Amino acid sequence: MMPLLTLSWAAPLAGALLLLLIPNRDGKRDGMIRWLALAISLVAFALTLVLWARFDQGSSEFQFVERVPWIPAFGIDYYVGLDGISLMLVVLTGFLTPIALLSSWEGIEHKVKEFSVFILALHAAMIGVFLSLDLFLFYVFWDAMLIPMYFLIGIWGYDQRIYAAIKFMLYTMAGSVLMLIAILGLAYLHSDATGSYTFDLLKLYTLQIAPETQRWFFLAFTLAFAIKVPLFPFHTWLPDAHVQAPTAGSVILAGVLLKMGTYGLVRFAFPLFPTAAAEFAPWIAVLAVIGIIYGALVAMVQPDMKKLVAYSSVSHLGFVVLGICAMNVQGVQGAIYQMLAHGVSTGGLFLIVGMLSDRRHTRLISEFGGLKSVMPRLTAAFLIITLASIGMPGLNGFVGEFLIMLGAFRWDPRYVVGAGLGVILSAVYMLWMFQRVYYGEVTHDKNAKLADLRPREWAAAAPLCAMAIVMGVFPMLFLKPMEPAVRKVVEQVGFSQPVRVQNPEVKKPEGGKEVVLNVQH
Amino acid sequence: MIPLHHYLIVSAVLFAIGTAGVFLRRNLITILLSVEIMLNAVNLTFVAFGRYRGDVDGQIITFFVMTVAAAEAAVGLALIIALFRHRESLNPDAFTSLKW
Amino acid sequence: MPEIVTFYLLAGILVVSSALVIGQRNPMYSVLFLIVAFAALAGLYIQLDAPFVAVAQIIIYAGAIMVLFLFVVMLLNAPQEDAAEWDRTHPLRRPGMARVGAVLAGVLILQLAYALVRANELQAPVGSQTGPAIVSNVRELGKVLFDRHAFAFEATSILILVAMVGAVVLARREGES
Amino acid sequence: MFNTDLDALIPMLCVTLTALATLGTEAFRGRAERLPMGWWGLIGLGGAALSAALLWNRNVVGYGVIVADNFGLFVTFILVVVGALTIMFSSQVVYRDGIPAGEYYALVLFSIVGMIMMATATDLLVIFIALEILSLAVYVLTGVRRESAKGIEGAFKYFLLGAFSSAFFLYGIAFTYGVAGSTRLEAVGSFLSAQALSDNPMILLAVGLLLVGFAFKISAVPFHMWTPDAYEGAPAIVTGFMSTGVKVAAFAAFTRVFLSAFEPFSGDWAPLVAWVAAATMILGTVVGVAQTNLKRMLAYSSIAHGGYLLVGLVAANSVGKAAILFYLLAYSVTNLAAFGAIALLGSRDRDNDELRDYAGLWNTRPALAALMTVCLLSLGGLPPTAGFIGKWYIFSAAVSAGYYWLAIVGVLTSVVSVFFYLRVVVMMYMADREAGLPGPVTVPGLGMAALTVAIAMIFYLGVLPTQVLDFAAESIATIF
Amino acid sequence: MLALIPLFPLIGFVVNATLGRRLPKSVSGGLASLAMLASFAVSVTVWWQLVGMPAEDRSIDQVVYTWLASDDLTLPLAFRLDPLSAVMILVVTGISSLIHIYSTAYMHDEVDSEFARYFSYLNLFAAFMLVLVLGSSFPVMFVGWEGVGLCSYLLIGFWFKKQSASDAGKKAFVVNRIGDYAFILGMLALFARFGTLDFQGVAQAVGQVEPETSFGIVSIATLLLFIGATGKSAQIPLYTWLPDAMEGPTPVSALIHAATMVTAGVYMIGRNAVLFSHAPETMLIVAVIGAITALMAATIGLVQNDIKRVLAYSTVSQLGLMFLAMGVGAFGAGIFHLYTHAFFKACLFLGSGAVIHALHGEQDIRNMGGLRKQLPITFSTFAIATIAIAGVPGLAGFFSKDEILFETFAEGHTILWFVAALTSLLTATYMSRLVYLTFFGQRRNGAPAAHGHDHGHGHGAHDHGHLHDAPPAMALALIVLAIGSIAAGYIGLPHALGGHNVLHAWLEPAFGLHEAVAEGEADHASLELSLMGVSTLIAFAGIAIATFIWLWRRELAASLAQTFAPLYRLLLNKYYVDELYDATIVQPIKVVSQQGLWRGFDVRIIDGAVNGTGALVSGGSAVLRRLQTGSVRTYAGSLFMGVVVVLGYYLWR
Repeated sequence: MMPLLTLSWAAPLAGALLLLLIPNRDGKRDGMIRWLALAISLVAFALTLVLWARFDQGSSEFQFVERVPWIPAFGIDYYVGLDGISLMLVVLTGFLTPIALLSSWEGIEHKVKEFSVFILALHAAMIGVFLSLDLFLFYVFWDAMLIPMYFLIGIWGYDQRIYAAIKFMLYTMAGSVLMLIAILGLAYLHSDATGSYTFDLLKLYTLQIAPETQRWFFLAFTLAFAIKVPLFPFHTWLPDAHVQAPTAGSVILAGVLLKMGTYGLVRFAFPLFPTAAAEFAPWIAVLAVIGIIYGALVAMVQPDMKKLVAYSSVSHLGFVVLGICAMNVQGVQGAIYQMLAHGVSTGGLFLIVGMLSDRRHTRLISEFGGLKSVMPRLTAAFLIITLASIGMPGLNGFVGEFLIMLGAFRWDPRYVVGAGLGVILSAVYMLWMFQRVYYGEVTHDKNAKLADLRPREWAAAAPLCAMAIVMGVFPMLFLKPMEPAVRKVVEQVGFSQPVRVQNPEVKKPEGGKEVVLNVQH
Repeated sequence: MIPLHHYLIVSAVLFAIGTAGVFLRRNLITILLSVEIMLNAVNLTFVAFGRYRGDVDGQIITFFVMTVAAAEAAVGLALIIALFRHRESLNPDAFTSLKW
Repeated sequence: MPEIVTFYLLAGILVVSSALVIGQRNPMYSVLFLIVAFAALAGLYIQLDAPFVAVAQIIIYAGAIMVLFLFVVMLLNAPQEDAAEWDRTHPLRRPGMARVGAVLAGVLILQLAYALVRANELQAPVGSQTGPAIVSNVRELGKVLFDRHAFAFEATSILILVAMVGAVVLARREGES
Repeated sequence: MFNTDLDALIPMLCVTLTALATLGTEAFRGRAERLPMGWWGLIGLGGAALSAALLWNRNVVGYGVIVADNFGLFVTFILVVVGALTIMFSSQVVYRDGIPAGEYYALVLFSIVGMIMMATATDLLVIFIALEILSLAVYVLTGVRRESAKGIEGAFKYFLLGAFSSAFFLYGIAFTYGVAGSTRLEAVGSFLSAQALSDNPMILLAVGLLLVGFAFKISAVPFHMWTPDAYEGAPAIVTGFMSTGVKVAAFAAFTRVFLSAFEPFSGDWAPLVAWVAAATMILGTVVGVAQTNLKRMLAYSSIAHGGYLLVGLVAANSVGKAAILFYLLAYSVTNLAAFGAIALLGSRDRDNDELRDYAGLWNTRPALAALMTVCLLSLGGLPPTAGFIGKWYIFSAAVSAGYYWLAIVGVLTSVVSVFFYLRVVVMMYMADREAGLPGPVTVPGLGMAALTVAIAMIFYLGVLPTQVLDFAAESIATIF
Repeated sequence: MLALIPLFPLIGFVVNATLGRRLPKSVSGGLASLAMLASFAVSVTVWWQLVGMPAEDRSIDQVVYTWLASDDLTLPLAFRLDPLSAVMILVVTGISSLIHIYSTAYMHDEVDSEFARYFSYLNLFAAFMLVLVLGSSFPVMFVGWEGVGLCSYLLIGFWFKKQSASDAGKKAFVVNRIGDYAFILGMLALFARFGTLDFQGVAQAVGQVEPETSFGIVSIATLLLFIGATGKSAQIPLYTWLPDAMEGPTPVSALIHAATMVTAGVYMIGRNAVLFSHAPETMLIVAVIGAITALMAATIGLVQNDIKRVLAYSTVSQLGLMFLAMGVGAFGAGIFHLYTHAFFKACLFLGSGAVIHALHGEQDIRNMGGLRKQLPITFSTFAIATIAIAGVPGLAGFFSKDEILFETFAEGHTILWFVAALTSLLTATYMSRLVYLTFFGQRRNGAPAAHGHDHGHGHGAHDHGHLHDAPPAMALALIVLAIGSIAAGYIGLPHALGGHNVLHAWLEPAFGLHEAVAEGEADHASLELSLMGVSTLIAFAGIAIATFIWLWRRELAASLAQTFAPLYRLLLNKYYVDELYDATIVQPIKVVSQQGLWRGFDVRIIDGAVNGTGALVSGGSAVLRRLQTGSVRTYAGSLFMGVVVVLGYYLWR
């Protein structure tokens, strides 16, 4: 058996090191490096597809498990495995990296080698985060990922890049270091209970933790993830990072990095501390709902396209968190689906905004207008992605949102009443931007001669559009592999099982003044 | 017989005088002398303790301390000479180019 | 009784001349007062049945080290403290800070005295446990020095070597390398 | 070997002999002759490492005061690494800056002797003498560039405060001796374990004063004030040497004294040390934020690192001790590499150690910038570097001892510290070089080699720390 | 088989969307029309199949694949043909086909790529509309529901360079989204309550329980669904988008904003007749909203000057009537009116399109007049449709509208009946006014500048002499629809007039209600007849009023407007509802978001806290570094202070 999981993160890393060895001081080999990096990323993507192909969709167990002792004194292992949840995110990562590389073909003009190296290193770290079953290993990848992202923003970003890069790095670190303490605390509790340290996630799942301790540890974990998500009110690094990052950075940031936060909630925070999770879930859900509405409202009034999309991410990720808080199969499945969908659609939005910004060197909405008549193909692609992003049924956004709302509704309908407003508002801000950028007459002379999608840009945008449609029309492709794993997580946390309505006839007719929709109460 | 803590208190006073000297004087050499006073105060403590304990370790340590004091004095005075060469002054406040 | 008188006399000289050391603006006088203090200290050593230490104190300390100091004082020919007012704008560099140091020294005395007075077993007179014979025996001293403290003794040689090399490196004139 | 007493001293002897050989060579060299005197040191250090390896697990005792236990030997290894890297970095710098080579190397080696002595001594008196040996050597090294006013100023500040603090330390020894009747740690320990601390205020004085002495050497707040000035004034490579070597030796002795002899009272002294650790971490990182001189910034950073090490000491358990050892190694390699890089970038008339001197370094010297970046990330505690594992180990010690709050202070300050490490990275990678600054210097090959070796070690310790961690854990089994 | 119905237009969409810009107009337009015709053909076939089945199990189901499944939720992409959806697909495919054909002529002035884009949207719309109609469960319906909304958005904003068009498109979408929000909540509530979202499943489940007597979960769910319907079908309070939607090409208005999409809400209620009838409270709300909307829109329609806007308000008004019917439980009547309305309103819109086409984009009726002779086909078909909508006996509108009025009255909602009757009067009046102002009298040019330029290329020249009547493709559609406007009503010929109300019988099983409406009808035959008389009177009265004012005494209109100036302004400005929404919802949200949330809260407070932490640290740094004075005596002081503190701590712990 090939160590497929190790390969899937080590291959891009090895590729990055390979690129590093190519001498390219004068930039003469830029072209070759671009192609080579793309090839490496495609290989990495292919590896993730191999994983998918070999994945046993009926099983909720971790598969392709590899386990090598790493620091035995502390029970730290190199322990990786894949279940349906991580599989999907790994594939998403694999899918977006080549697109990110394609998106920077023209936008990145200097230090191409280093850029490609950082992208590939980032890729490796992201994959690692999703594969880790050892908390220590997880944390290593989690933190290691910051470094390439920091450089990507700081070196190849826009005017305020340094501020944004540092803010990104410090803010995320500040959150995650507390998680490190909690991880250490967990290991210590385990050694207290059993006499040996371990960072093995599956063993720690079974650890009985006192509610008070759970509370603190849960908060530490959740803070780290909430910042990454980002959950309102921990979101302010996001607009800066997104706006200042180069296109590829934004695509990956929005497409994958944010998902790590929500993935962390599903994989770590909730199952490790079920009691605390049950206690805090309503509050987190409140933040999520506030985030949905707040993100949408603030997105609406942004003058900068990238910022708009960034705030829209706050809104969309709010849905994801809400679904996770609901902690029933539909909610969590929806949440994970929404992660994938958001990765594709927001990745796409950043991609296309990046194309505009490459052409015009501005991202202000007011600088554009009437682009539809100049660049119809780009407009069409953008429209598809826009619609996907606002949750048009038949495109990817709807499935996740619907399942999330369904799951949350069965948990507590009040959240959905708030969250649903996001459905309205997303249409408002996206379409308003779409109108201002693409509709109307061409108002700026500079816009009159912009080139439409070039073939290479097609190659980047088309897969995203196609994916948006495929995910909307055939969601079972993605839902099915993750269901057993999701069910397992939900059972593990198990604080919010909706009552199944099997026999409606046993229900008595509604009487009295009850307006409570919540059937399980 | 004089109780031990008489000696110890004398040495404590001596030690404190030494520390105060470091603050009160604005002359590097006097400050160095203050440090010597402190070391001597410690010596007195050692000898007193040694006498109280009835072993010679206290006295022997005193010799080592003297050696150390001599070595420190040598290096310290060399440094003072070097400093003086740079800025014709022995005031410690004159040497504040490294700060913040 | 006479030993008590002697003790207080020596201690008085010691403390007062030490205080005068730091009470002088002219380093030359400071050095001289220190020599006086060391002499008084040597007297206390004798009273503590440590004649060898007392001798070493006079010879090494008052003799060698203090001479070195005097030498430097004269070499640098800076009899007065530097009167120039260096930058004192910073609050922590105001002259008053010296007083804070003095206060702290007072606090230190109080702390030490408090601790020493509270340490009851020390109320016992010095030498109550063993007679002076062992303590003042130079032979015994030598034995212990070269037995128990042999390594420290050897290590001291390195210390002196370092000090020597260091002093040479630092005090050598410019452009001599 | 021929004499078990001497066996324990062999590592020290090796270094001492080569130090003497260096001095001898210096004495007999021609005026303009340039001799590769660094090799003497490398030979001596190699010998020390070899003999230390042979002594591993043997626990030989020399003259009752020097013990070649695994703890001491591990520290010896660290010191050998520190010394070797220092000499490798120095080889070009010494000539470039016109430093008297023979004396310089001899002093470096003597101070290493002092350090090893301090780490392996089990007698407070020997610890004091060792402390003085290494201190005097380092004072002189700080001011080794006599023509530099800052160097001499830094050296003098260091010296004066050092002498001041060693008086306190000595006073502490005096009280220990007075109470326990011996300066041998073993005797002190066995005496103290029969006591209750609060009974005897003299022990309290002893603990407090010894603490002050050690705290000064590891530049813990509020005994840290000399550090930035001395570190800034000294030549970069000396700063690297003393910020690591001195700290290693002082921590080894600190650990030995406080976690063996005074361990029975750790419940009494630890809370204060915890506060000191917190203050050290906070002040070191916070003040580091505002610095514009790289050496000074790293000086504050090394203050903060002292704070992290103190956390391990506070934890006062086996994890903590091992963590200190590992952290010392990780920190030494990293910090020395960083200062080495700074040293390599200097020139005779300019230190090139202001932040703006690093602007655009990526474009002119990409490899150096990359290696420097790794050092900084390791100092900041980011995976996959040695610094991360070190911090992780330290904080797990704190957590396992129940000092959650200290661990939290630690991690948060390390986030702040990342800010100023990143400022350097920002300069190197994201800023353009100011007009009017001198162009980049040529970097000697041996220096780059040393840097590469250090970086390799940083990654080794960061990715595959198992072996070293195991050694560290093994080393603390016997601490006397 | 069923899947083919939406599939054909979908294929048309794909082809036109991808290759359209390279195809000549004839090919792309032809392809689109052909796709629709094929879809129509299939519809007829399956309908015939359905007819062949026994009345009680007339339904064809097709599961295409499992679209979505999670836990106990399973959502197959399933289509169901039953009598109700059969009627709808026939209407949709039929009228769609006509409008496609009409459009090939109407849009002929567009460049190739735009032409193809238009048809691709139109095809896509048809596909989604058919999904909406055929979907066997709420979510599948919702796919179509949102899809048609999207196409509506795209088509309203088809002339995207025009600000008003893109605004209108956006408004339509957003307002619809508000409805969709409620619709989703409604679905969720149903699923939470019944564990299924299949129409039949819900009906069966809800059939097990007694109708709610108070406002329980079923009422809430249905009310939410109804709010969804108000969005799609332009009812109070979400109707404001429909008049603006007239910015789109006229065939689009005819198809989407008159005949098909806007009736989706009515259809949805009909689809869930059982469910809704278990929520009497909701039903009452539906009826009241419908009635109020009907009246309100009719009053506005009375004074509007844009030919399409008049029709738009008329549509709103007619939809209100349909909801009234649904609300009083007359599902059959509502669907019947939906069906007849599709014909005459499509005909009216296409007629107006022909007028606009002929006048090169002129839409203001004050600039029209006397077109009767120049555009004979247009005029005659338009007039027929007008008579039909006015409720003149014998034409389609009469039967369906009368049934609604009758059922309302029969159910005892006298006030609602009165409102509906008044609406009918007004309908007859404003429709006649439209005809008179457009086609009678003299051509007027002096009125204010043209309201909007429907055609991107409009010459703007008002050449009196040679206006071209509808070209063949347009004429064909007009004539067919006019015939429909006359004949369509006869399938619902009431029993009172000796008919069998075939439609009613046909639809009966689809609603799944077992109340014997037919039995009641026999008893009320006389009542029905008398009400019919009243309706007839109302229709003629309305026409008469209009004839009096706008044909014979035209100056009266102006003087009336003068006399009732406030009322007139109120109506002309559509009760200021848009302004009200803007002032109370849109602007506050914008301002609060911009100034409050973003610049105030986000930048100042949240980001301020983050940056503030940074500033705090660097500020602390700047302060603390000052402690490092450079003077060695300060340093010694610090050290000494430390000593004193340490000793003090240990001595006096």
